Amino acid sequence: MIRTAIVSDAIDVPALIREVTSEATGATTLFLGTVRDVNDGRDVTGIEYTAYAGMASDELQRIAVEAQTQFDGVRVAVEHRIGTLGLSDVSVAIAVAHARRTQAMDASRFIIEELKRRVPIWKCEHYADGERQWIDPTASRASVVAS
Amino acid sequence: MIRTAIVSDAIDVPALIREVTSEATGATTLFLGTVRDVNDGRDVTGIEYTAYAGMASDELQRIAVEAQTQFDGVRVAVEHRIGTLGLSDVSVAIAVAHARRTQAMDASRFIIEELKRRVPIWKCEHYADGERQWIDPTASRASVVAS
Amino acid sequence: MTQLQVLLFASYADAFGANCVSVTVAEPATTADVVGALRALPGGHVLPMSPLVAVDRRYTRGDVAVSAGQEIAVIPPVAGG
Amino acid sequence: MTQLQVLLFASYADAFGANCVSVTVAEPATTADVVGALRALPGGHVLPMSPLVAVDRRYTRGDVAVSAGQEIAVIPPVAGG
Repeated sequence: MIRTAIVSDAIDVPALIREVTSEATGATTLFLGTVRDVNDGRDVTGIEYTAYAGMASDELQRIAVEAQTQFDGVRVAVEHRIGTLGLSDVSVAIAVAHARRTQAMDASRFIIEELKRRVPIWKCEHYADGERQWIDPTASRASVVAS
Repeated sequence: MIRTAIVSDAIDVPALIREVTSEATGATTLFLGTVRDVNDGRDVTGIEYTAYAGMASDELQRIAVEAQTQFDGVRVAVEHRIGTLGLSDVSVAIAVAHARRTQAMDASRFIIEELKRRVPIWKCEHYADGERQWIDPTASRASVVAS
Repeated sequence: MTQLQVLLFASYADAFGANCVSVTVAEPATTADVVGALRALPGGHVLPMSPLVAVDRRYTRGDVAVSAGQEIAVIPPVAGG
Repeated sequence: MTQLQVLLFASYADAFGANCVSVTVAEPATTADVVGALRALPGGHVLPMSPLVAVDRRYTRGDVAVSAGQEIAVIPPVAGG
């Protein structure tokens, strides 16, 4: 089973775990991305996530399908949240279950790495000093936009 | 932070996730071991987990401490359940959080692999045909005990 | 000549001051033509040498043909997760 | 000669019919002496060549000294998780 979604409300993490776990699975893994209070030494107050909604949904689904091809029998539920998130809020949840733990763990890692590489979602960090900036993981330092 | 325990009641998985996640962490991983309905082609009805309680607690704690040494800043909560478990029941839950995802994922894998290698816990599978057997991961086939 | 709509996001949308801009390109047009036309607009200096371009919600590689019926987007470095 | 208590678990406990057995060994005793004495008891045939032995809740390596004040356990292949 595969289910992926871009959502704007809080992610129901226990529901995702239940969704992938079955009597035929022996290992369930969960990966959560959460909003950190400090990034690159700056105090973060929140993160605004924005997406190219239609393509982000498609790309996320393609990644889950690739995971299922690579890790046969894997069960996957992924949600990525967009909108304004506060500290410790869950931005992404990846639940994976498989009969065997190695496949579950490897599939989970594959999904988060591909998601970060390919899914058209962006984050704008808001700082305690009032500035905000779009994060560019490919740059050493993102450009600062006065808020 | 580290907390490890051998428990006899159901594991409160969301509580473990909350326990390790903080405003300073950006990635939380969870590993769950659950009871599968089939093992080695035989229909399983449940698993009885038994432990050398005192040593299992000590060894689990030692593994978590080693994880913290290897993955600086990691936050760990681990519970292993003993007693008789039914299908899909959670036998072990490993929650790990870290500022960075790679450390959280690597620490989680380290803990489950070491746990399976070292913690003195045993499982006796109960089968639909009434037999039961102690599982020996080092043997090609465990010895069968008539029930 | 034809007019194409291009979707913009995040830092690119900020730089161009819009989530969607029109560019005028010669037919038959390619993604490189679209990027070139964007670069000439105010804000176009933020585009890297070879920005990611998606057509119909899939990444393209190299220079590919585009036409008015397609959904064209120029994609800043992604930062999901 | 001294009497030592040895903790047994899982398949070993089943084979010996007890969670704890007494063995009589010459002093000073070692873990190999304990395993040798266990092997002579009914059920002792289930022990592998070099079973894992824990003393005071830590795994031992090779042959180490043991005395009556210590907690001695012979550990079947573990299967947690």
